[in-house]
Amino acid sequence: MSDHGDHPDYLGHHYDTPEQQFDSGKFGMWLFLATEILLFAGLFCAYAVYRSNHPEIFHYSEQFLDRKLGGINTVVLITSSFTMAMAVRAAQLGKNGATAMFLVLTILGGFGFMGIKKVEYEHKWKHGLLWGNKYQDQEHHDGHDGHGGEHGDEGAHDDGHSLNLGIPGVTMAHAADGAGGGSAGDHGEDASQAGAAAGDGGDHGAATHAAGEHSDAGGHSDMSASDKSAPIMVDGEEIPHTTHETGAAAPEGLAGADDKHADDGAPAYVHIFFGIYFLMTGLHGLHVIAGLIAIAWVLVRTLKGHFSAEYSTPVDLVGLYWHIVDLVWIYLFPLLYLIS
Amino acid sequence: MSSDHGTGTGHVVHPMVLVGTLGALLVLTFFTVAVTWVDFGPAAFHIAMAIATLKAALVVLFFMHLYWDKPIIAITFITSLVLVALFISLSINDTQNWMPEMIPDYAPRIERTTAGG
Amino acid sequence: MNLFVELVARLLGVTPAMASDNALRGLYLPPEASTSAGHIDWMFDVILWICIFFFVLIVVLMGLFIMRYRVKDPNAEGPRIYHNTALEVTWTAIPLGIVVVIFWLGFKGYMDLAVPPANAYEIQVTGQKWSWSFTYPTGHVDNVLHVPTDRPVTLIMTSTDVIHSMYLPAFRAKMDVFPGRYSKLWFDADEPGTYPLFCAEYCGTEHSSMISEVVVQEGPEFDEWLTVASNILATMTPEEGGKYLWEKRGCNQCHSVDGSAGIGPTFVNLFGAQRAFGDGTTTVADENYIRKSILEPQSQIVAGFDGVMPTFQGRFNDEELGAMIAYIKSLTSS
Amino acid sequence: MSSATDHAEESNYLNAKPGLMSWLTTLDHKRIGVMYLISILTAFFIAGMLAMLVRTELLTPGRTIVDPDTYNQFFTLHGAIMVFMFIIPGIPAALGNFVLPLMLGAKDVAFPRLNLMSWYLWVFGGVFAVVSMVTGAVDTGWTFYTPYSTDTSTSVINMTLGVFILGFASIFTGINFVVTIHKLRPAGMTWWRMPLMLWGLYATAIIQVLATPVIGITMLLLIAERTLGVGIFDPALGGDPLLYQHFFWFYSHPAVYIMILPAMGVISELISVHSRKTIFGYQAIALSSVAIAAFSFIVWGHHMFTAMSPMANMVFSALTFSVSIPSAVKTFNWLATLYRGHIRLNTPMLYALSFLFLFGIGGLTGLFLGTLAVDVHLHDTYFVVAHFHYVMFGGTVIAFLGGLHHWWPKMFGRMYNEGLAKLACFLIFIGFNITFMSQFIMGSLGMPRRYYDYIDAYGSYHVWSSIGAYIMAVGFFLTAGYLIHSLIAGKKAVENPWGAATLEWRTASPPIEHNFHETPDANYPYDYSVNRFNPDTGNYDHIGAPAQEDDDRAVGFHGHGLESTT
Repeated sequence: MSDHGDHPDYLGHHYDTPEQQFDSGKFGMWLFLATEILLFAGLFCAYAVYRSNHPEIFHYSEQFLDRKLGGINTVVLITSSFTMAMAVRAAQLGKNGATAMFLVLTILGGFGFMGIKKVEYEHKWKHGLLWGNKYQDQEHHDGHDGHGGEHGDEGAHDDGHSLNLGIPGVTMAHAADGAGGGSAGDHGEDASQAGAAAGDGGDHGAATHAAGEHSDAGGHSDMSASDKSAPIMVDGEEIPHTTHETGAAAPEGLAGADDKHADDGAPAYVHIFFGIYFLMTGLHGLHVIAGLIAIAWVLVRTLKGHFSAEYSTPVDLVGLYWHIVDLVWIYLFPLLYLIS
Repeated sequence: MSSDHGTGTGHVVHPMVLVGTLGALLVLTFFTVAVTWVDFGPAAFHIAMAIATLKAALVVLFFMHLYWDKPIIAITFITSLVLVALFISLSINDTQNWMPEMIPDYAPRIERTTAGG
Repeated sequence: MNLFVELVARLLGVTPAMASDNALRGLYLPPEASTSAGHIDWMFDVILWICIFFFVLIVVLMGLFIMRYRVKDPNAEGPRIYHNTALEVTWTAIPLGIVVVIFWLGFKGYMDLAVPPANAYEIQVTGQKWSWSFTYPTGHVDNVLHVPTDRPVTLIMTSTDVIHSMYLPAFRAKMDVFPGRYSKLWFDADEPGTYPLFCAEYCGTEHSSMISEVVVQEGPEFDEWLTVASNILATMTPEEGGKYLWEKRGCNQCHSVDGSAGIGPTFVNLFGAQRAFGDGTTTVADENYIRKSILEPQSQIVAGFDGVMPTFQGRFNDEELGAMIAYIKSLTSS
Repeated sequence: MSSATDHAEESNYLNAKPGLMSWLTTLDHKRIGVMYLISILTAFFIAGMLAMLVRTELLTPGRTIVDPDTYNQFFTLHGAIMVFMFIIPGIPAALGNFVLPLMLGAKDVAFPRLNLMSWYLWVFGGVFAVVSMVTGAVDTGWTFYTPYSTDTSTSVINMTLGVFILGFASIFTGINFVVTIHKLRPAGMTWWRMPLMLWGLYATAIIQVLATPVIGITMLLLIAERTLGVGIFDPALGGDPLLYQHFFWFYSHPAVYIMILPAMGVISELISVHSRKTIFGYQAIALSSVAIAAFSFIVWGHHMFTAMSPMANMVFSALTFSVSIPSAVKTFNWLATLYRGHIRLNTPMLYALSFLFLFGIGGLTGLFLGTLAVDVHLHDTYFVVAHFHYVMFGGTVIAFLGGLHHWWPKMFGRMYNEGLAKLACFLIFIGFNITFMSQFIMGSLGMPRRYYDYIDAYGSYHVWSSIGAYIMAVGFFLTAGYLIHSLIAGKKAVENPWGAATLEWRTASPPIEHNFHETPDANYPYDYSVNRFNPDTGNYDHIGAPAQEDDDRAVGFHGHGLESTT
């Protein structure tokens, strides 16, 4: 990355003191970590927007994620972060033996994390809990059924098409649940200033689903789930099901909404949750792998004796990278696994 | 300059500080999971985020020894968090207030005519 | 050679269509044909004059300094004026003040555009790849927008494929049209005439031909037009009705009636012909084949064409389908 | 002070190590700067030719030379190549890489290998972009808006992957510059004694580091959308196409400030040096650069006024006006610098003055587009096209040419033909104004953007615009001509032809490989009493820095600047 110990004397030709070189290396690494944080910010923003638009999807899909495995993964990553910090400390003191030992422990922690992730992915792959068109509806409710109750479905709706494996090229008519729709979708009031189209007040009124805004600096703004309409499919006739004070009847030219309930209580577009789930944990997994490669490279250099009490910058910088990867998982775990 | 022995390897953190941080992180992880057993209603999300932020702060301050580093590094980290907050809050602000007087629940029929790229 | 002549004619602003085209009566703004156009033009001019003032100030000062302070001695160094707080505060405060005023004007004007009046006359608009279709309250579907002058009009717009944007320069109105959402655009036309209507958001190959016209008519004249147009089919033979629909519903975008190749198969000699499909099956093109192709075009795609035809489900009633079938039948030279 | 000109035969960074391999594996910031210069000028040439094809097609309504699909590919590639391959790396990577360490009196940037890696990433990303030109070029516009970009069958994936890789090249340059400016400043050069070019590059680097990752994730999501069908931006799968626009513009508006800030840095240098007068309002200009960098992150919504909710439009319109103030302040400061100066109308100064003229128009027309009610009419019309060309071309490219002509003697040790250079500048200035002033009028008359065919009413404006484009092309070919000629047969350049007081002029032209024989001590960058014109050599010989307290007085507030070099 940015180390210059390329010639025997570890000091780069354009640096005056080792101090200056170390500070530059560290500052450069922190700037790179800022870009990593902003890279994941994109995914957190996608999570936040979709959770505020379709909160019922997140509540429904959360039951398919195994909290135990998520919890173990968090513990594993935190401990490997600890061993990495110990490795950095040992490297600073020049104790290469201890550094190597802690680096190996960190790598084991990393592999442990990826192993558990493989188990989780396999479980989802087998059950068809995937993204986009590969998502298969879950006929049965396995595990705790805590979320089913919320979706008492009143209002007439026909058996919309289930989101089956669309054959490419054939129009995939996707049932969609208008954020209002027949189900007691949770859509709070829309307090926007341009005249509130008061949705028919889902069961928990101004449910505030503050999105995954994980910065302590930016306060958590209260984002009520808006009942903005979501893309809708209907197969022909419109079913004026819920009366809205302001909503005019559906313009006949444009098909009205219907509320698809393929089976008991599953909201539409559940695949979006798994799309975001796989994007976030997938990108995080890639970063864990990149971290493991970097740690292995630093382990090799430690064993070759490149580092001493005077010079151990690469171990420090790889350590910083590993901690940021752990930091991102600290936020991923509650956001994906613990949506209550 | 942070107090180190000037050979350019940064501040050596006392091992007990690291062990203490590890312990705190594990306890907080337990809390994060514990929070979901009790029904706090809508506040649960805020609590989970607060605990996560606390854990993140512990990792950054002690494991990444930001506590002993130069202020410019802390400024970089905080700026990136502020930008993340700006990005999320302004995007959410738009998607939340989209055309409120629109006809709720009704949206046109969507069919993908072409098979995608 | 005539290209050169044409270019020179265009250069001097004298183009054949120019004389009759009233799209551009203003010097630098389209004609004002809606109540809000006047206000927006006024704001445009306010900002324009502010900009001209500052621009002339900068250019004149620059010119003066260049003329006045030319180099004479290569070693001479200008006086050490580092900063002048009073001057710097003024030229920060004044632009700030002006900018706040401009923002407020813009925001007030925008809010009137954003929120449509409750009693507006609603017309549905569907934008699809490269044609607009307007559905009037009577159910009549047309590809030209007719609007009355005596009442505000609200367009409830949606798209069936990609993002388009309804742009009416004469009304100073523009609103993006999204797949999967409704968006609203309202105006109160007050100047009868015919004005261009554009798609302003890039939407693919024929983005530049996804244009139409907005015809502003007096109230009664509009109502009379609508009643005639709504049951136009009654006054026509089915074949003429089919031809009328072929133009109005955008079929002409892709299906030719003179045998020439297009994005979709030509209608000439279609009826009764053997149709071979992409998946190898074949069928004879009879009445219900045509009906099925209009309502569910994706179910059978003729070999050699890709399935880009949108469905017209719910946009053709039975009488119109009959007219289409009759018209296509008439194109087969038995 | 031994002037470097008498070691005439001394080796410089150009001929120090012969052979192509020495260039391809160099860690010397000057060579990487020259390699970047050559590569971005190639990209500029390709994208320029595409612009000429676009303008030729628009000469007459309907088909002039190509069919609609090809035209759409022309303007898309013109936009994408210009933005991602020329104008974003442009001044920072080509001029900045060369000049920054020299201005700091340093031997190299903080991370030389990262610098070389940045160039290789630029080339690798460029290969992807060029390959996408061949394998069914992209026709989505440089913004790749979904759902069209997920539907079209053109090679969007190649281009977006190219942009993703070019993003990393930009991030690495940004990291390099931030750390170098923080950590490698010479003794005595506090933050308030740094040349304003470095302030411009510093503010640009901050944006490059903090904004580029978001275009990275946007491109990844778009590629995931097309390959895996994730459905985030696809309305048929419940996605939200508007979210893509938020993602894209969150990067792309700061990106337009990545383009203009280095140009402002160059103009601050040119105006002060070529009127031989200390810059007016040094702190105001420096802080304006950083203020623009900060505000640039909160205004992206003004690209989507017709697509957002009224609430968001109000917020973004208000914030957008906050960005116009620092730019106005800078323009007034440059103007005040000219006052009672000793103005030399050589080529760099001509470009600087035309920057003031063109950037003035570009900036002021931004007011129309920031105002909500007026933007509804002007959005996505040629008014917007003219506005951003006035700011990007009239601003950044003109400043780039000014900077190129200013540092050309230092980079290559040759002078160029002054007469031809002035003629080329005049041609480019006239051609540019004809091209885009007509587009302003056409835009306010309602001519929409990206139209292959247009109604006859706009005919004459298009012809004027195309003629202007041809004049500009002549100007550019002339520039390329005399610059290449100067490399071969140009007059040998002296060490400091312009009499500038910044450190890069205190080493040989072209500089020796490790920049300085001994690290020079930093003085106030606009204190021209440090050099004297030597009539027989035509050089401004350095005669030593003034006493310390004069130096402090020069900074204008008795020396309590940010002394510590944190």
